Amino acid sequence: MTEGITTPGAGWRRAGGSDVAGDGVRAYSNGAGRRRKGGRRGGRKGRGGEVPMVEDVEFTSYYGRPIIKPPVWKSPDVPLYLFLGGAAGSSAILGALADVSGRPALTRVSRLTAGGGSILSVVFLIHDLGRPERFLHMLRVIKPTSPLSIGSYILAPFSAAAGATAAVELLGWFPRLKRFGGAVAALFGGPLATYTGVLLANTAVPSWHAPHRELPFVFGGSAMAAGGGITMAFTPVAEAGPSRKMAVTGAAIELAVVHRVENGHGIVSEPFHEGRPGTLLRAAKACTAAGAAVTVVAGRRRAGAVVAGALLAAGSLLTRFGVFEAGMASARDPKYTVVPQRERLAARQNGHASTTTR
Amino acid sequence: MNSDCIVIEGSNMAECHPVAFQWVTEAKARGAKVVHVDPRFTRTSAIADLHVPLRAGSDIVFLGALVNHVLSNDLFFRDYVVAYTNASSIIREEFQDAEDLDGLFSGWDPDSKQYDQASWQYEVEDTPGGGVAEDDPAGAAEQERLSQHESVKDSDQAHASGSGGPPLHGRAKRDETLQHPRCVFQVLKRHFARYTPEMVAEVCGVEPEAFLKVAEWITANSGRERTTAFVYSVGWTQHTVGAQYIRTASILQALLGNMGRPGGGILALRGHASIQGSTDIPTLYNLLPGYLPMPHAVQHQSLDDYTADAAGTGGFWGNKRAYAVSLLKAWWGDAATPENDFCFDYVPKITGDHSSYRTVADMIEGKVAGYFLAGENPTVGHANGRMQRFGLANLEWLVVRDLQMIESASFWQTAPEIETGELVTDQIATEVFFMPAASHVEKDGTFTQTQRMLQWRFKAIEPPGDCRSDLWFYFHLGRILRERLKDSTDPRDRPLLDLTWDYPLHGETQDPSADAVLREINGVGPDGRALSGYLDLKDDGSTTSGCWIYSGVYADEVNQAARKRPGREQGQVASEWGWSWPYNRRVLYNRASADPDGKPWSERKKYVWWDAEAGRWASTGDAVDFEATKPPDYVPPPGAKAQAALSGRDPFVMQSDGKAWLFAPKGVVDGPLPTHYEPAESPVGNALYAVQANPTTEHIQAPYNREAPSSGDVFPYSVTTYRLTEHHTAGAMSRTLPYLSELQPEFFVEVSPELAAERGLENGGWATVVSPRAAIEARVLVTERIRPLRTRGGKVVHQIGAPYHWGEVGISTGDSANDLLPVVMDPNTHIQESKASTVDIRPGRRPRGPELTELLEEYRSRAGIASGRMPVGGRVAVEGT
Amino acid sequence: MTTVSSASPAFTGKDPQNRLFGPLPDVAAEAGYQEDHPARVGFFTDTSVCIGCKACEVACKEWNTLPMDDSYGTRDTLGLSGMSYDNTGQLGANTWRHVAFIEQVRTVDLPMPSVGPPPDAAASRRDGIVDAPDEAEPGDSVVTAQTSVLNAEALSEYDPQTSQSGDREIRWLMASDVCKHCTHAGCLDVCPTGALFRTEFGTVVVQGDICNGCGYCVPSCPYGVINQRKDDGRVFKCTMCYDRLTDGLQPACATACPTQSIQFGNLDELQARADARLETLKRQGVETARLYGRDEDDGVGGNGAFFLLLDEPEVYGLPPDPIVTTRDLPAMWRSAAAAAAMMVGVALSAVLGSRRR
Amino acid sequence: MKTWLDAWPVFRQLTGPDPLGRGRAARSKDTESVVARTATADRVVQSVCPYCSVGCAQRVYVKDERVVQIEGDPDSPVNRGRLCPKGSASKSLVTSPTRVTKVRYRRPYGTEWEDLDLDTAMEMIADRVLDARRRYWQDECDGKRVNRTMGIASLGGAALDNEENYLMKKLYSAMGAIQIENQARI
Repeated sequence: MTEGITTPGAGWRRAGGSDVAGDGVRAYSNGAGRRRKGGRRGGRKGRGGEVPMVEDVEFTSYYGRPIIKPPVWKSPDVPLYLFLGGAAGSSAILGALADVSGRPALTRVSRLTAGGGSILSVVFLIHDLGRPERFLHMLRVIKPTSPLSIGSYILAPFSAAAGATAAVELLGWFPRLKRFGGAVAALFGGPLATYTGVLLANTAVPSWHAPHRELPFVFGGSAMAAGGGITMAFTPVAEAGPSRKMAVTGAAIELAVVHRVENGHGIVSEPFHEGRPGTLLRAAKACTAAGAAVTVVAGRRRAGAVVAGALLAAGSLLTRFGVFEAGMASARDPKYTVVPQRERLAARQNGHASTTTR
Repeated sequence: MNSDCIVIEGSNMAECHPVAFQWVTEAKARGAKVVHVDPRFTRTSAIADLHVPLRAGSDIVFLGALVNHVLSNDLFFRDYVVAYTNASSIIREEFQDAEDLDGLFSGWDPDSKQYDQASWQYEVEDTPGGGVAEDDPAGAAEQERLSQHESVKDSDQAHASGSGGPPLHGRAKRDETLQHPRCVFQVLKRHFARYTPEMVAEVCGVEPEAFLKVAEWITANSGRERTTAFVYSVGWTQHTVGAQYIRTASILQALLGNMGRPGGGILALRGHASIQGSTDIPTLYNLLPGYLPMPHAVQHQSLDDYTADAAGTGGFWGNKRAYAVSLLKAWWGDAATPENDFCFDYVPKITGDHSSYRTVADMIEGKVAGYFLAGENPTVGHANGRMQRFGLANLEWLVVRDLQMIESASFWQTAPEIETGELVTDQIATEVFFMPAASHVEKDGTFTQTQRMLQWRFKAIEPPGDCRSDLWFYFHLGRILRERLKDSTDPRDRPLLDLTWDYPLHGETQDPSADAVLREINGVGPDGRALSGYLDLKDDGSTTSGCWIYSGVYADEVNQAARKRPGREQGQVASEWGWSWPYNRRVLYNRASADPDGKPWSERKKYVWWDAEAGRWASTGDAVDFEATKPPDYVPPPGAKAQAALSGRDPFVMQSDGKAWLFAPKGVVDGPLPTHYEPAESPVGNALYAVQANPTTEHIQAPYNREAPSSGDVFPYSVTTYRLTEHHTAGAMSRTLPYLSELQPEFFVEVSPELAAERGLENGGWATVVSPRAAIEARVLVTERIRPLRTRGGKVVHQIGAPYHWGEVGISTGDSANDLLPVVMDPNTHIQESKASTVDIRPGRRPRGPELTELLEEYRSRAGIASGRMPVGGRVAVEGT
Repeated sequence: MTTVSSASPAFTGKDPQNRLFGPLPDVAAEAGYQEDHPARVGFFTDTSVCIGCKACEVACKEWNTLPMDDSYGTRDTLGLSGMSYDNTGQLGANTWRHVAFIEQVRTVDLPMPSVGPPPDAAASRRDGIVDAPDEAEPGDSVVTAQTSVLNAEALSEYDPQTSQSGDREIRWLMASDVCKHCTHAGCLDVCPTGALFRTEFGTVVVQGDICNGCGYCVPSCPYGVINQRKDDGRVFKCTMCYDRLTDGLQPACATACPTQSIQFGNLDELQARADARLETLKRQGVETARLYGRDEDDGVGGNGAFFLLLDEPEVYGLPPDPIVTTRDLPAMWRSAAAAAAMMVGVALSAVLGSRRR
Repeated sequence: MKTWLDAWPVFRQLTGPDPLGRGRAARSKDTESVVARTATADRVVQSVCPYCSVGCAQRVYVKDERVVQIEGDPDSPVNRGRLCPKGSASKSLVTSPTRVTKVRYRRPYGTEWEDLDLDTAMEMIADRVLDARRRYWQDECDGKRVNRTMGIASLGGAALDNEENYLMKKLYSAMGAIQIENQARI
């Protein structure tokens, strides 16, 4: 007797609101064949505010509310941490190699960059904690499943070594220890620059998680562009050849991989183009490309090196901000959580029925 | 839980009684049908199988049509109806029905706006008495005459008749074939003949299909094998014809044979922890404990007057004198003697309606000096909060006892009328004492829950600071008064000085023993031991009992209400948890669960039965609501009195004829049969009769209580007020708590998308709701759970839902929906009509200050209503009733 | 160092014991509770019998002494959400149980006779009554909608939280959401301090004396459960009343729930109960019913707190196919290692490729 | 040294059965000593919910003369240990910081609340009762004996105990006050 109307979803539409017309059976995916508008009535923003209308999108949600929680990480603390850690990491590598290859000026600049960057990054990281006084709890356990735990065991020796190296570089003490410290810092420099990609990717934030293979390369490339750029700017041009090469290569890698991030992941690539993160990333690309170009064209001149270095550093910084903001945006809109998961489910149902969720 | 079908009407059980609703969900899981009849689709509707949206104030048509359906399709439970109801009784020839007089019954007096009920009586057998002995026929007749006195009727007869019907005299003529044209059955049939599914569609806005579905379900689930239950609460009582709503359901349930049987009955869900207790042991002007009426000056100048009506009547009310004397002995102890009429003269006498709203009108006129509010917040919780505030502002002194600061105590600071200038703080003379109260865990005592069960609470901790229990407050107030008067020779002070007022005191704060009070309520016998029940009460002054129906709660010197034997160790009835009056019976009138011969109607619905071998009644666990050894074939001998005058086949032991009353020959002041009248303020005309609204409705005409004309277009929408799960009544116990406030943080109204479109309302936005009494602002929740209803002539009625919890004080604040309501009252109960009145709604917030008054004046003048302007301070006289 | 090698799946991706992903028969043992740990416990939230009373929300807050909700909870921003009867909005640091309300409507559009009042019904009207003005216009949608009326046979007698109401069916979905206590919990995996840990009961709990508020767990939860309390800095979420469990009591929410929508117990028993309940509903024709979080083959290895839903998960604000982020962590580590190596390579070639001048 | 090391979860990770540090190894000091408030209560008192009329039984846990928890009593055949949101908020109700615990007094035409001693307040109320009782006394009304005062009215909430209602009605009747009403009317 109930036949005919209890087939899943037959005719249900979201009720309420004064705008109940034209509900959609608009299949974004070929799931159950029923999609309501999401976000018809978003949450009211404060007392007396009006009810914002989210534009029509073809998926279902709970009053347009996000499904996952957007990260509570603060801006600019965390993007700055990412930037500084990257620049410091790549500089440490450069510094050690410059030392070995006998480039004292570059060595000195790189060590100072690495040391200064690492100390500053630690400051920003601690500042971002809800309970900064408990920073040392980071070393309470060592968890391979936690990029931040592993990151802490990278950052701690790195910042100790790079900081100490920079300090003795400035004070001129213990020259032998310098080389050892520099080597230790160089050893952790690469992981420090790239683990942050894992840090972001290893979350449920759609636009961070989807490009999880690319993000370490983006951050690695960006780190080299920044480290190369900064050292190039402060090193006599004669010794700064490695900086220029690393910067240009890093910039090229950054631009190439960011392009893949921006285009290779369907709907979750969207936030990288749109809104504030889109603007930031466009600016980042412009800076990075310009910086690389100036490096090539005018990098051997003092002024050119300074301009190029600044541009590259700015590009790297903007990339971090852009990626950070894109992730935040993707977390705030349930569309980026629901749609890819729906597609995945649909694909699985079409593929092999045995794994359908019960 | 034993029901096969549950009709919830006039109640939002899942929201207001969620924990009790678990039993409904269990019945449903076992296959019972659940129907919810309500203007709104609520959380109850969501769980129900069928939600029937009906227009607020039209329930009698819906229920009456069910009665008609049952009668005209011969679906009633004939054996039950013939044996256990008054269907076969014959009514006097003079009786004229509302069908004959277009909405009025015979006996109407247009001047007093009251009925003379003489023509509604049974035609009596020629041999007077029949089997009931009349001790004092003349006295009874005199009482009969006086009972029709205007001021007596004003004073709330239905309640005064207590848990049974009012007394009747003589034995009615009966026609068990139900064919006699004047037998109740035929009268009923004629009366409800026009209550058809089509009429339901026109008046209630309910589709005939939905109606027929309900009819089919309740009839299919009634009879020998199955039972249907009805559940109601204030959705029925808070109407100008509230008592008649319940009467209609009772008629239906009696016809279907669902009374006194497991899974049957009519369940009244009451709103407060001990609101049942507050009527059993009433703080009500017209009642003494145990539903004994408050003596009326015209009727009751002596104890003999007072008990004359009961002297010759059957049923347990026949022992009224014993109950009354035991009460007087409990109160005045040794001072009460047979010689002084047991101090009957000490009891103050009433002379009419002294109910709450009437008293507030008196306050506004400056006729009342002092007012005690004990755990009540009338400026939010009662209809027409503005009237309440004017009342408080015209007192000499006010004592408020509560846990939190409430609007009714701080009205001189926070009343909306301060903002409009109608009240001025430093011109308000009222002296206010806020006396902090103890919470439920800070005192011993019993609550009586909705199914008449008393449960004892043990004191957990001492109350903080100056907080004290009400027991403490009233005991010590009494103590001080008695000390002050101890040298008085004024006879007026004797009632206070002779009062038994010595309870054991405990602890630092000298808290009186609630246990001792409960024992006094139970009563003691001549041997000084606690009585085991009201059958032991005597009218010679040898027994005491503070409330006869509670007698037995302290049987065997044990606090029976404090029994806490775990439910899982007991059967389904769980009769060893707490104590139910009377005599720990859990299902009232359960004799009706067996057929006249004492056999269960069916094995499936077995509950009590006559065990012939043992010579007594047996049951599945409950106490039998019948004399334990009275056999089914008992026939009362001539001269039998009280319960002995009822036969072994009369299950309704509180009624004087032992029958369920399909037709009320007495006691209901607005007619012997339920008749559809529109609410006092209605968006439509009465489709059934020329009489628009209940002719006996009580009004208070005054500037603060203007009423809107029906079917007007200035106030075109119907509004209904209600509660939410997340809050409690006037909010003192919920709006002050963060966890509850955040769940429903703001006052809102619920409207349909259609009305929202019509008036430009936005979900989440503001709206102003205007009635002739007040304009209030609320957030808007646009929802399809509220739907417009199409009534007669295609007229679409929009309904607005307004939860009434909010006021100016607390964590969550807002305007009070009750400010909208008129004070118009059911003449039987003096309960106001909260569930249906008319308003207008417009987008945006309301004006502030004097502009608000102007807006209301503008509305009133447009609607052709007299001015509602109040002088500063608010003292005005009532213009009429 | 067997322990180190057993920690390696995070890096290698070789995970024969399903330590990162996939079904895990004994979560407590995996977390180091070897012998005699209690059975894994959980919640089965049967939304089909939920009446939306929110007792769970309040009982939870009373027991755990949580502050008022921070999305709407401070006095100044206390306000109506406009989302049906839901004013707490979502799970968060201060709301560990959250009841969602979704109102849905459908018209019963089976062919059916027109059954309005018969045309001659007016004959029963009595004289002397002013007829209500006929406001209804022919095309009035309300009126036409109502005359189309319901087909009594179309009543879907068993559809929970659904009721025929006039000519429409209204469904008011109410569901109490809670932390899922995943078999593979993203929050727990990413916590760098060990503040989040798995208890002997198999539940996932934050240790307030450890958490330093790094916030990493917040975006790592695929359900958006855990959150940071702004004024405190630390994160909070449902503990399944860990303290009560140690005293042999049920969690506060399950204790209070009037209709047993929230059931607490050993997870395997709950799963069996849920399967039976689903079967009953399916047999009654409730085809929209489905279990959510019950399947141990899903992206988080199944939930310790799972649900019976009547619509798609996203309707309730739940992700349709959540996956623990840790599943992809080995790939990420490899990628990071490769990127780090790349950096060294680039730097090396940059140094070697630059002539010293 | 051993204990010091043992307190470092990394050491426990490396030596114990929880190499990933997700369970036993990560337990903190507070966790090891966790205990439920119900377990440490001094006494448990049986009570009844004060909100609606269903009469749900409650258990009140008391520690150091303060209520630390109120929850449903599983023994009750009425509610089987379950409570609604209001009943669940009972602890907040009795421990509310906004509860008024001192007598408050507003003098005629006053603009602020004032403090008042409890005993003084009782005496003042008694004064006013006796005064109003006398001034509004009626021996007769329309020639009929009524023996009452019309100057004192009362309105009781329906969360009053039966014993309280009983004393109220008894005292008011002895006083001669008749305008005694209750929420039950509403």
